[in-house]
Amino acid sequence: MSATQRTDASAFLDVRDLTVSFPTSTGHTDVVSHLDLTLDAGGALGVVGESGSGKSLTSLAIMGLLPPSAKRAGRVLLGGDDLTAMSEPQLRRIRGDRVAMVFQDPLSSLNPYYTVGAQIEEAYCSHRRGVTRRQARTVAVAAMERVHIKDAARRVDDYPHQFSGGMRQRVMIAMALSTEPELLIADEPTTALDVTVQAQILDLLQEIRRDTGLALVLITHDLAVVSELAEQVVVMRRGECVERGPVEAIFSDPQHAYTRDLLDAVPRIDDEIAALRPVGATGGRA
Amino acid sequence: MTIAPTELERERPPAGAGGAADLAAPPLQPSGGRVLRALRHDVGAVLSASYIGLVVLMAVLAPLIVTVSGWSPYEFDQSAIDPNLGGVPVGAWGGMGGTHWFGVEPGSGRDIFARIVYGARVSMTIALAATALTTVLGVTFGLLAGYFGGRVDQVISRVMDFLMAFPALIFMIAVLSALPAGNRSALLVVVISVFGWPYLARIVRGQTMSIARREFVEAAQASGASGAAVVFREILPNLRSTIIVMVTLAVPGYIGTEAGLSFLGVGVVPPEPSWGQMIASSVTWYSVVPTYFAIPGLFLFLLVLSFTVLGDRLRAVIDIGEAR
Amino acid sequence: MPRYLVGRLAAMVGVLLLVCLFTYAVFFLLSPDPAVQVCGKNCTPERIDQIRANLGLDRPFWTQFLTFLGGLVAGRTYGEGAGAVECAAPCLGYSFQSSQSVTDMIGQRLPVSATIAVGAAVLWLLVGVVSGLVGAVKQGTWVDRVLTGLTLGGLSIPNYVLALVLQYVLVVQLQWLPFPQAVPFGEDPGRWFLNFVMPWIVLAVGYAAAYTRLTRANVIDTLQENFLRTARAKGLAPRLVWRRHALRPALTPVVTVFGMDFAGLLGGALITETVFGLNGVGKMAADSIAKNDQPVIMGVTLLAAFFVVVGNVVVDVVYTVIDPRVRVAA
Amino acid sequence: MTQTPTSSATRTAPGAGTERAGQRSERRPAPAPLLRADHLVKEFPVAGSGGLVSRGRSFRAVDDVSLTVAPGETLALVGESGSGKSTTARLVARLLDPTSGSVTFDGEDVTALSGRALHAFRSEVQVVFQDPYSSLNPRHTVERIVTAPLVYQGRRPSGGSRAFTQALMERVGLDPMQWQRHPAQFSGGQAQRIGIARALAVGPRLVVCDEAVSALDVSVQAQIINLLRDLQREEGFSYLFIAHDLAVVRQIANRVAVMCGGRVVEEGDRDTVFESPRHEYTRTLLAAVPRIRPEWEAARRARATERAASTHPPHPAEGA
Repeated sequence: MSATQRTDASAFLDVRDLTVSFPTSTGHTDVVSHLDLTLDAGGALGVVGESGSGKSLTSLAIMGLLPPSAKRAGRVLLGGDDLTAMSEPQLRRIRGDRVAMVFQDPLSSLNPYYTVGAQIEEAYCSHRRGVTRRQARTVAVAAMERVHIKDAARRVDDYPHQFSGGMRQRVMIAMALSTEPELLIADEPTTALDVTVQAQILDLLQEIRRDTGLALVLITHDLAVVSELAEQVVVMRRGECVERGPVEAIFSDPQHAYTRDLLDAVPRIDDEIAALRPVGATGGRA
Repeated sequence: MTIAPTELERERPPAGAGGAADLAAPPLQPSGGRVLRALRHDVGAVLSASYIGLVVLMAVLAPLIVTVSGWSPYEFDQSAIDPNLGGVPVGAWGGMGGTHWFGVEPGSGRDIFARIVYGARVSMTIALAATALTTVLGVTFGLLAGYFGGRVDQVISRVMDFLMAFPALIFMIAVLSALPAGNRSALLVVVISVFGWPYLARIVRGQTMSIARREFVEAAQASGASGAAVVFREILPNLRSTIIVMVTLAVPGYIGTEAGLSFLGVGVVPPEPSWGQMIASSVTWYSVVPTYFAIPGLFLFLLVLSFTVLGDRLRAVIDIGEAR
Repeated sequence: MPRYLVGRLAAMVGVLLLVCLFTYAVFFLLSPDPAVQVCGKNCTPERIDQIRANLGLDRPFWTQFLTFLGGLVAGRTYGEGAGAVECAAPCLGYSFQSSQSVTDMIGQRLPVSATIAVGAAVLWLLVGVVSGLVGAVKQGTWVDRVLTGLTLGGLSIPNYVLALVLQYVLVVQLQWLPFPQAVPFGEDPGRWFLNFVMPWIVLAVGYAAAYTRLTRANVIDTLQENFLRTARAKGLAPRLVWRRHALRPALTPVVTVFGMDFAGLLGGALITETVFGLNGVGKMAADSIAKNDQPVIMGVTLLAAFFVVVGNVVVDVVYTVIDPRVRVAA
Repeated sequence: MTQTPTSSATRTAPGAGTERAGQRSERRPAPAPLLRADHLVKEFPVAGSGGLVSRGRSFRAVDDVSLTVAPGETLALVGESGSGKSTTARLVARLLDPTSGSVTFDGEDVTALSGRALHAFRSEVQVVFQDPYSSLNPRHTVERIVTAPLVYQGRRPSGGSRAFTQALMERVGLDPMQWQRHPAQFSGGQAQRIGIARALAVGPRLVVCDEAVSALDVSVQAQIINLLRDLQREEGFSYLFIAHDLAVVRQIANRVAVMCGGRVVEEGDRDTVFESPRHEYTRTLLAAVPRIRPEWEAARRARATERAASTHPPHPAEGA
């Protein structure tokens, strides 16, 4: 099934045979094993899985930001460039410029000691040679306006703790967008947020994608979020891809038993299910 | 029916990863056995524990040891010093030899080995007693302040701030110098503890506050547990590691303080020996008889070091993190 | 912010008053009768009573305490008539043994103490922060392990033992350094340095070890922060990641701890000054203990407490400046 | 009185068992409420405000909340963070004292109870918390955790504490042989089962679930929801179910109260609230929930039914 969708050379993001392992007392454990991902330019890929599925480490592995103890194998191609073959300085030019990231907890992901403006400017300046402070500031304000932060020209001098949770996540997105990247990797971007705020952030991401043609990798545990935002879906379990395909196919005709169980377990807002079927219901209870 | 966790549930997210279900199980609480096993493979910890054991043994068996070595700590041996040279010990290395194992005190001819052995007694007794008193005070007030909060916490915290803002060493010296020389050891213990408990209490208070916020405390309250039951049954067991580590790290501080005060002449009163006091009396002789300060200096340094290393290793194993 | 500052200062004055009261009360209860000391050897009970009345020692505790506070603020006169002595504005007491006001005695010796304290502080801050950083960067390597070992040793060695060892090795045996004397800087900077270098080292070693640990632990903790991951994901150069995102958060607590430690240094300098026989405030306190000169001991205690309390406030205020979270909350 | 884990089923009022989807339109005649909260208000002092003399400002977390829970029913309290739903739960469970207002349990005013009477109340109302690890003392064994409520109330577990523990563990789907383990040795879902077992130990008539399934993975969440529903069917107790996840609420509630800014803005029958919400906020909340397209769902269900029909035996029903 996956063979047909696998890697045509034209794919914008092409992750091949990605394996991430950590040393243990008895050798190594693979936290991500032999994972393939492809994403076309401007596309949206949802990576979905429960805790321990290795989905977050996948995003860090793509960016080359794994903790030092982790080992990575496989290849990550971005627009034909092999990220895994690049030196650290070369990678740095890609990070934050062509590929940007948004994380789960916006408060701890922003440095409390600097204004949000300074943190956006910093991202911009490190990828654009010879910009003046004033130019960088203009970019920061524009980026904040872009994500609909009201009164951006004034709030650019506020510190992260002066923003609400949703606004902080907007700041993170503004920071990511300031360099006009080609790809945004969003790792559980709405998990820490209230449901109404989540809806706003998801709308914002949709809007940005529509306007800029940004490609998106959305990593989440929430199947409903994936179904709303992604075009392609990869379902992960314990570091392996169990199923992949277009979002409609996955949600209307899942092939793998795990995907089916997972979908069965999702509580519905519009319907009460007689008994929620837990995943692996055939295998006894937890 | 065999009940096993589903495969999904059994796995754990690796550190840092994890989504909505950011539910990493807490690390298994270290049991006494596990801590001991971990420490047994640590050379530094083993050496430190051995040295501490040796000093303790020395302190406990002091009278016996002195019988074997042949000299009591208060006996003057005029034959071991040279009156013509102002009382410098006869022989090289401060008069070390078969008679006097560590040599003799210049001027008086008292046996240094015997004084070291008895000095261990004084140092350990004072340090351990001060530690015990500090622990009782620190844990009690820390728990009270941390659990009850509000006005109780206000009062206790103010007192702690006050005591910690005080120039403890100078004040201890002043008080001890003014007090009658009567029972100096007991006084030392009290004075050290009065200024020492806030440092433990502060940490116990902080931990109690964070534990009291945990839901299992609410669960106990929702089941009708009284304040005392919550403190002793639910909270105290979770403080055990912290207390053990803090206490281990406090002992060297108190040994140092006692020695320092004795060094300054406000601690243990002669002729009763203490290591700090021995070093103090060696100051006038150190260029002529270096062994006189080197021996008690080394014993003292090693004892403080051993407790520090042991406390450090304990903390690494138990990992309570916040204590500095 | 100004309101916060006013509150903080008011609290500080309150604590200082409490410290005064506490210290005064302890000395009032414990110390031997000053009148007996003033009276000297050939003394009659009548003479003692007379001195008592003259110095106001027969009055109730609170009156005496208030007189003392008044002396602190406005100066006071001890005794009446021909034997009266003046004690100028911040009057910490009067030493009848040395016939000098305690304030003057402290003033004369403060430069030596300050030289030792400042030099040692610079030394331990440099050594502690640098070796803490090195330990954090090289975490787990042999460099880190050696530093950790040295740190434990530094924490454990009593400073009078270290002082004697250094003095024996460097002065007596190798003769590289002179016996420390309080040479003024203006007289001969080279000699000044050689004379003070040993006291600096002795006083700084314990602090340097503690700062190494603190810095190392803070840096390692900060490296785990999510915002560091963000900084790397932005593609910042490692230099920038370190300087802006790791060091500032990691060193902020070091700054505050430094303030407290420096303020409390008078106690620590006492042993160092005594061991090396440097005539600073600490040595004076130690000597006064031997001579049972209570007014001096009390004066030094109060001064030390004053430094600690003021240091606390300064640290709090500085903290509001360097940590934006506190700044806005206050 | 000693308590066996299964004895409270007899208390259930006739006809008070939970109704499931389909029968909901014919509502039973309203029985006397088990729990009534009237005009609850809770204010917290704002930290840092006020000085030595002046009283500080206060923040009103719960603002005039009234609600009732009938025997055997599940009332869900939904809202976003800061809505006051958890504070309300703590007021109802007498973990916090209200600034004003009253709590009536089984006809008795319990707002000011203390001592023995409060103990009696505590054995009627139990709480299941959000974070299973945080809610279990890491230093205690399962046995100690599960029997603690009885110990605190000065009662002895029937049949000895070990047998009692094992019986309870079995009922919540845990391996009874693991009674001596510590919480860290269990997975998140299992730990939450221990929390539920502890709540059952005293035979409560009202269980307050404070975000009890929010921290769990979706598959585990489904299992715990099923367990909670099964236990209610067997025991007939009531739930006050605090949650922010409307989809979860839909699965378990009979009635729903929506909270916002410390107030209940809408309350009603579950299906009414979900299908024809009256209040603007409820509509916003419902519209914000991400959902899988219904046509995809329908297609998937249809295929699942086909598949089930073609393979024998059919998928075993869960929780039966």
